[in-house]
Amino acid sequence: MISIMLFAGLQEKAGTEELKIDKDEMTVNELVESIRESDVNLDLTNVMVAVNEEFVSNPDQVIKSGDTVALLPPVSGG
Amino acid sequence: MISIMLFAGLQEKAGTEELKIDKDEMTVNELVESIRESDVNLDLTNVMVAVNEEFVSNPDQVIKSGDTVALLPPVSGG
Amino acid sequence: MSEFNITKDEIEVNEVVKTVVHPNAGAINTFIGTVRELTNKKRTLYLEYDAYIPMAEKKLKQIGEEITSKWKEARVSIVHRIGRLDISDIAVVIAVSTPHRADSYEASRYAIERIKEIVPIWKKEHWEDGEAWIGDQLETTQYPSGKPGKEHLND
Amino acid sequence: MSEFNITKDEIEVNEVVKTVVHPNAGAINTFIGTVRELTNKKRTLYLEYDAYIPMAEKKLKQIGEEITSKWKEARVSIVHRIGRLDISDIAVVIAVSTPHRADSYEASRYAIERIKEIVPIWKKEHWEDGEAWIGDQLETTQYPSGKPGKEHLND
Repeated sequence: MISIMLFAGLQEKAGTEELKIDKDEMTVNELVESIRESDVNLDLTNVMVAVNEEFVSNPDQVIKSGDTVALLPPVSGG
Repeated sequence: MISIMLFAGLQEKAGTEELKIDKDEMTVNELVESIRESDVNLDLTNVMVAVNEEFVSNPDQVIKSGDTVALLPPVSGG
Repeated sequence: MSEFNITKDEIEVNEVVKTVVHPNAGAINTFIGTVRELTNKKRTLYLEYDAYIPMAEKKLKQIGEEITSKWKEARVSIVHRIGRLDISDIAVVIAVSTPHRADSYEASRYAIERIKEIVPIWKKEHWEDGEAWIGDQLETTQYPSGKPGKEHLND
Repeated sequence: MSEFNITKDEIEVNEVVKTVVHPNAGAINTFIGTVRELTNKKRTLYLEYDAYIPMAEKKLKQIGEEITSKWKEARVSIVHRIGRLDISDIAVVIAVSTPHRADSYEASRYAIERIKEIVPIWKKEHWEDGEAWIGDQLETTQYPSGKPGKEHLND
């Protein structure tokens, strides 16, 4: 099971703080495609994926069950 | 009588906060010359004259008895 | 000692400044971000900040490390508040001390620019006629003008 | 409300910041000048500041006016302490608020540069082996090296 944290607009849109995908391993790209095809209907344009609190730029990076995964909309702090 | 306020190093060197010149009117240039020739022995290199709390750049500006006059060494605040 | 925190409480400027005071510092530059009422003539009622707290604190710390690698003698603290903030409330305080003043300005400016690039914190504007997560391209809310306008630029 | 003061008391950073808080300010840049212990490897024990107080306050106010003529929406306060100051004591606090951050940095930097040019305040360094009014070309004191060195540059 891979859990994906949601924040800000994504959290509001999805109506939940966390999505779960019933897999033990998948790439970042597969994760994004899986969410796009699911019924949560989130627009992931400009959304970054963070794995274990680091931005991931390589879509082929492998995520394993137990990793900390988050979807990050464009930031607007400061 | 024209009173001239001294600050910082000038005050320490002269051993007084104020010089007095027994005139009713003189130019800035005459003031500086008068101090140079007096026995207070102040080096006025880079010293600015302020009249009524403004720097004076014109050596011919006239100072009158009652004006607030000060000798200002190069500033070093901040 | 430096600190890099996300907090739900009011930020005390003095407390942040104290963490960077040092005998060899002659300059402390502090940047304070406050909630502005008007942006392009549009009136903000209040803001809400959300953050991915552990990652945000990690990224603030990273910015501190970037600064001390560029400005060797700098000391840096950054505290960002989240939750609901009213007009003039303090959202962020950056304090940078350096031996000489020019570096304190440059390093402080560097910090705020980096915060706006890499720290997972999000701002939601609440106006009289709507609300929106800024930086949000999702249009989860109705924008009065139909789509995000200039007020969504970070500045 | 803006303030432009010379004081013999400790400066409270928060109090100066408060004077420039405003609903249309999104950024407050604060510059704090502190007493640095080491300058070119020479150890300062303490400083003494002297000022021509009424003219110094007038010149601080003038700097505030210069800033608001360049940056229309800026609010500025400047407080400078005089008397004896120990290491890490605060000598000067500049606070500038503006709607957007870039202006707050620029206006704050402008203020400190102008202070060093036109405000009649003088600093006397006390070292283990001597003392000198900085900016003083008079050599009223013995400099260890025989004449003023680089430590007499304002920075």
